[in-house]
Amino acid sequence: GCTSTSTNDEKKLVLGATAGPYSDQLKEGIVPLLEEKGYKVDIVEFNDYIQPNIALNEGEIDANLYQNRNYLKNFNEENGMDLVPVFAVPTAPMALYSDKHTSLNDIDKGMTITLPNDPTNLARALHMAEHYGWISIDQSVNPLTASEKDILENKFDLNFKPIEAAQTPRSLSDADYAFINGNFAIDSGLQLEEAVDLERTQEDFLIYLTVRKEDKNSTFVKDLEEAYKSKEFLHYTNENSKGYVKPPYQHEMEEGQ
Amino acid sequence: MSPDLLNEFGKAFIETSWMMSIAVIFAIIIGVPLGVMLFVTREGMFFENKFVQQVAGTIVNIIRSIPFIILLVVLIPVTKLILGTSMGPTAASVSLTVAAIPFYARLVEASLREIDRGVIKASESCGASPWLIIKDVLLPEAKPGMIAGLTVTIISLLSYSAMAGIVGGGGIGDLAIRFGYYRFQNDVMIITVIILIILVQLIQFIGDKLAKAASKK
Amino acid sequence: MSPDLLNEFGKAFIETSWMMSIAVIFAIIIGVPLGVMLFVTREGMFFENKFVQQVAGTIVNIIRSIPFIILLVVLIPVTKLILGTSMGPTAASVSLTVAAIPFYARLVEASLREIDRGVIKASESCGASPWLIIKDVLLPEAKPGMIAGLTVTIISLLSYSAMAGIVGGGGIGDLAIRFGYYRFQNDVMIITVIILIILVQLIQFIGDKLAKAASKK
Amino acid sequence: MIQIQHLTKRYKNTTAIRNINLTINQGEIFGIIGYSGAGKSTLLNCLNLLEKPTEGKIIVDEEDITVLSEKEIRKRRQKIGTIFQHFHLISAKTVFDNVAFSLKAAGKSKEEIHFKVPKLLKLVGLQDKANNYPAQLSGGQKQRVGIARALANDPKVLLCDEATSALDPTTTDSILHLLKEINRNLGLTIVIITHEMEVVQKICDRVAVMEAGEIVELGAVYDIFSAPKHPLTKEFVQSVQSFTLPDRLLQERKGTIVKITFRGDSAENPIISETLAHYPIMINILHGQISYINDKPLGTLIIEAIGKKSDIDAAIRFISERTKQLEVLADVA
Amino acid sequence: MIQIQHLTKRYKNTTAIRNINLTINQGEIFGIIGYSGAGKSTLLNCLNLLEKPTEGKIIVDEEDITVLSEKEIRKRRQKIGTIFQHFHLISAKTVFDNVAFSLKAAGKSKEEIHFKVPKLLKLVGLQDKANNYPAQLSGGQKQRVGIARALANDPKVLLCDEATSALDPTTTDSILHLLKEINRNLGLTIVIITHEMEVVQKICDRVAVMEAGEIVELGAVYDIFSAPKHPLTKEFVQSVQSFTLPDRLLQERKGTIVKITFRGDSAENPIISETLAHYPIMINILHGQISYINDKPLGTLIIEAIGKKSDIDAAIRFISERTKQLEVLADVA
Ligand SMILES: Nc1ncnc2c1ncn2[C@@H]1O[C@H](COP(=O)(O)OP(=O)(O)OP(=O)(O)O)[C@@H](O)[C@H]1O
Ligand SMILES: Nc1ncnc2c1ncn2[C@@H]1O[C@H](COP(=O)(O)OP(=O)(O)OP(=O)(O)O)[C@@H](O)[C@H]1O
Ligand SMILES: [Mg+2]
Ligand SMILES: [Mg+2]
Repeated sequence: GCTSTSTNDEKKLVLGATAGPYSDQLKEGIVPLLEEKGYKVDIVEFNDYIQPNIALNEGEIDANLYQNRNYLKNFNEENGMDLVPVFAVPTAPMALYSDKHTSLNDIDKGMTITLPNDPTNLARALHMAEHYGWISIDQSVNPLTASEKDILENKFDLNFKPIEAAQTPRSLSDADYAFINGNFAIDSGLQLEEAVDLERTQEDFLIYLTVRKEDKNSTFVKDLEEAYKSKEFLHYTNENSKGYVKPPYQHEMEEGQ
Repeated sequence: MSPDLLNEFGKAFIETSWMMSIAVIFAIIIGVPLGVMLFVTREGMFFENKFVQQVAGTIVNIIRSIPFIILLVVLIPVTKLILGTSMGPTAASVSLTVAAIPFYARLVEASLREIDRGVIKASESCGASPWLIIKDVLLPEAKPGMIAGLTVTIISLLSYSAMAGIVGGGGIGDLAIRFGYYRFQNDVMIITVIILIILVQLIQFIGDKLAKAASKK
Repeated sequence: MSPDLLNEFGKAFIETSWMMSIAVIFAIIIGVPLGVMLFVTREGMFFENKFVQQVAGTIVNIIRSIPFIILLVVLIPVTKLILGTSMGPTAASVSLTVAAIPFYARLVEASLREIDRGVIKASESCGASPWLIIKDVLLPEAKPGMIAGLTVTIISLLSYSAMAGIVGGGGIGDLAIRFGYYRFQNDVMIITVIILIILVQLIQFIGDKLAKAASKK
Repeated sequence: MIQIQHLTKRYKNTTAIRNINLTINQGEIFGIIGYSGAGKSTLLNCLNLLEKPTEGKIIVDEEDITVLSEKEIRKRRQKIGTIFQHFHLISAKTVFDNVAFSLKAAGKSKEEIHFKVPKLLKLVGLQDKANNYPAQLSGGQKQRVGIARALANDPKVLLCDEATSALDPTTTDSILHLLKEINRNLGLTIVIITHEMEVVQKICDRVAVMEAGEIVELGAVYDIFSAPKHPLTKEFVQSVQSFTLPDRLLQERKGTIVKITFRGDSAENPIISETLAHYPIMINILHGQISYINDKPLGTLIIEAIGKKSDIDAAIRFISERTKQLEVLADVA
Repeated sequence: MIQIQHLTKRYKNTTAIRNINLTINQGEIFGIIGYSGAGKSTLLNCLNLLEKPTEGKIIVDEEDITVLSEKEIRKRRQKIGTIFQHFHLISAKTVFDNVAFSLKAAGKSKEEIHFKVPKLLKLVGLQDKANNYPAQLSGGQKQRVGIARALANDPKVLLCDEATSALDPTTTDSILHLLKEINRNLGLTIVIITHEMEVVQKICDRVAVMEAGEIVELGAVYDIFSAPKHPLTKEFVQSVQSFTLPDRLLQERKGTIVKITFRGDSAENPIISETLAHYPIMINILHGQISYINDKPLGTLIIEAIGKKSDIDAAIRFISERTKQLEVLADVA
């Protein structure tokens, strides 16, 4: 059952996120603001990319924060769900790192590249590689779930090794290049500035707060939105999420200042 | 360690204990009878029944075939049906239970197989009902082995429970994964691993003591 | 099924077999001696040695305490040292091996504990060296139990090997998770699960047959 | 009461029992003897259906028990007590509970169990070991637990597989006495496998001699002991009546050495006296044994008759007319 | 050769052996008898150090073996064969391999093993069971494997715990014969626990009688049998020399019934003849047994003397002067 909408006066919220930056963001940047408004917030951390949506759809949680719009769209189609993205949040970009090389130009035949193995991040990394001109990807496949099997042309005979996303920083010593999610890079002690290259994250790859369709206009969503769009959170973002790709509203706020 | 983190550990510990307790209790309640069934329907035993033996054996094997992570997912509808929720430690304990039962059942069966056939034959010669033989001969004779098997089961479950995070189950293992693995916080990782080691040592120690006390040989 | 998919399965099957073979071989090569050591250093046995018993037991417990996923991470430097790489099926097999050894060692120890003390005493009375007793008495007497234990170990490993994908190990379980689960390709999921079930049935069947053949009771 | 018809039991590479036909009467004590490996235990295990016979029938009270349902078999087994050669005690249960198990098997109440078990343990002299586990017992103590267990349900038939083989003579005697008493008072039928001929002598009514899975001789104990026919039986009987004289005696003998076997009444007549009264010879008893089987005496004496050759010959003739059997072992030196 | 000094073995709730002092000589066959649970097996297990004594020393060849190192113990054990009460065979190995194990333990070569094992199996009559597993053997067959195993390494000392308890009389005889032969030819020292008094009679030189963990009597077998002192010993000896007359005989007696015990040489003198020659009475032998222990006769006869009261009394006096012991069981009716 849904905990928040049933009793308005109690204002309980259950939010789901995958372990890492987005749940930290919530916990440290957003929850204090919500609590000021009288909410009692529970954050459930998931270790996987399917369950948060299922839990949301089932009404086990009120909102989740871990996916981009494209992924959600695809998920809705695959599972016949009607979850809606509400607004984007500061998102860690995908980054290309290397222990052995300093530039994209060092690419050479037969090099080993590690990249995250979950569908979205794998696709993101592959698209970056395509952008570098290293490979070309089958245009007929869903660009969001493109996998190493959809590589049509591999100009340098690169050896792509999809591994668990959090494993990518740990694989640096083994690989020539590694595509690493920004959050894991930061957590593992890498600086985004040290990256060989950073993803120019498209709007579609920004992480969105997602809710059930019927909650789209409910108070708690508005309150969440308010919190995200607050100055305090912008301040938090600048302090704690250096290098993250900011959502449009934060850019606007900074420009407005 | 920050009080916040301490809090996390406390919560994780309770979650783990909760998940494990449920799974272990059911593993005993259902796994023991299942193990006994697997044994007494074997060839030459008093409930010899190829059909039951095969069917039960196959079901047990099927469940054991499925990687735990898949089991967690597959069981979501069941969990939802039973608990009304598919999230949190209680929900995770459903999958843990389902994994634990066949695992323990096989170990129970293995212990039963070690019993001297002559003793079973002698009990049969008294005209004892199968039920009495199970209760008064098979289970007491296999008790040390069954306790050792339970130790193995609990420790394996502890390892499985680390995957409970997939359905937001939490627990100590999940803490290790979330902080140690996904957030690269080695200190948390080390502490959780130490807690786990202490827990496992404790379980093993208690299990060994109990098994020894139960052994009258 | 497309030829492409068939190919995928073929590859995954080979990867799984490869990882499992390595882990199982080492589980036997190292786990059996370790299990024997745990047994013969017990109280009242001919190599009674509290220290070795405690140390070996603790190491075994420590490894068993660590969730497999953490073990995978912790072992990266070791894997790297041994293989020069920490990725791929061979690398995954290092962690599988490390997980399998203490698991199997405990099951070996449990089988050894079931041996009638009188038989061991009688063998000692011949003035046989401990080595001969281990080789000619303990191992043969415990063989059926050890085979049953190996069956349990292999099946558990199969479940663990599904996590090999974390270090790019591939294999059938990983196929199920990455394509079946994350990409909603239910056909892949179902086929992999069926393959796993058949595999487990086969392992159990062979294990049971071998255990029965080994049992001379 | 128990009719065994064409019973055969084959193992993979051995035929343990070959086409055995045998009737055991109600209330008798029936002995089975034979070499180690002859198939005695196997035969006994067929009687309580712990081994399924390969062929043949076992008819008890006009019913073939080899075709009974599991449930009926259980019911019948409660009235059959079995003492096993290898004890087969429940190692995880105390002596008390091992015996209690039998009573539980027959559905006895708690009170009954607590009343009866101590009595049974006292019967076998184990009252102070009630709380010991089998591993803490000596061999004979284990066997006595097995005996108490078998007697627990006042069985109608008692199957004993070497029930006293681990017991000292005194305990053996008291157990045999006990069995005989129950047999007399309650009409208990007892089938007893033993390799101790004294046991057969002491309590059996009839005895079957087995060899390689077959019954080679069968008869009343007295007949078997006094006139064994099959070589195996002779061997066994001799083993308890071995009359090998030390070489020294044979060498130093002064007269003729004669072996006399008495049977039945002849043993009670003063033959030696009469002989001495009739013939002027000296008789020295060198070796011998007289035992009573079912109250009938059976005796063998080896005597040395010293005197004139003609007197000795006449005396031997005189004796041989009055006894069952006479054999001259060594003539006068 | 083996000196046991102040040996005590305690279990949690029982003292199985209490302060035992005993010397077993080189080359002798030493018997131990006693009630079930007396501590016999425990004593034997202390001798090969399978049980650690709680107190006391065991001195073999002037060395206290209770303080030896593991390695030295192993070395010594190769020269001690043990036959266990409960066989303790390796269930996963064939009969052949069970025996071969002993030889391997002593570091014998493959050839030697293949040469020797069949010989040993033949010795115990199990050549055709070489490839059977223990579970496929009868009780006696298992015991014989145990015997073969114990003899494999030509031990200097053989410890037998009820080595023939599961064997039929013929096989028992042949095993005893075998043991005696090895004892004579190779000077093997044998310690034998048994509850079969015939075994003691047949092969033991000396015997110790145990009760509740203590040795209550110790002596040469002949002395123990002919003049038991301790009540327990008397009981045991009587069990093999039980001379209870059937009631019928006692009631129908016509004369005085006398029990005569012969010892040593007196058994060889024609006492009955002489008595009959001197007194005008009739003598009827009712019961009796003469056996030879270590070639010395030991006999008991129960006779009925029929005649005039005065003649009978005189005859009894005459006999009692010439024999060890005489007891009037029932006077003339
Ligand atoms: N499970 C089995 N498989 C094969 N052979 C067997 C099996 N059980 C018994 N036998 C064989 O059957 C024969 C008869 O065995 P059984 O136990 O009946 O002998 P027994 O007369 O009781 O001997 P003992 O006096 O030594 O106890 C033996 O030769 C034995 O080796
Ligand atoms: N492990 C044990 N724990 C406790 N008591 C024991 C243990 N082993 C033996 N006993 C006790 O010690 C005593 C002596 O046992 P032991 O086996 O030496 O007797 P035994 O003379 O060989 O008897 P038997 O003729 O019946 O074989 C018995 O009362 C027995 O109950
Ligand atoms: Mg038998
Ligand atoms: Mg004993």
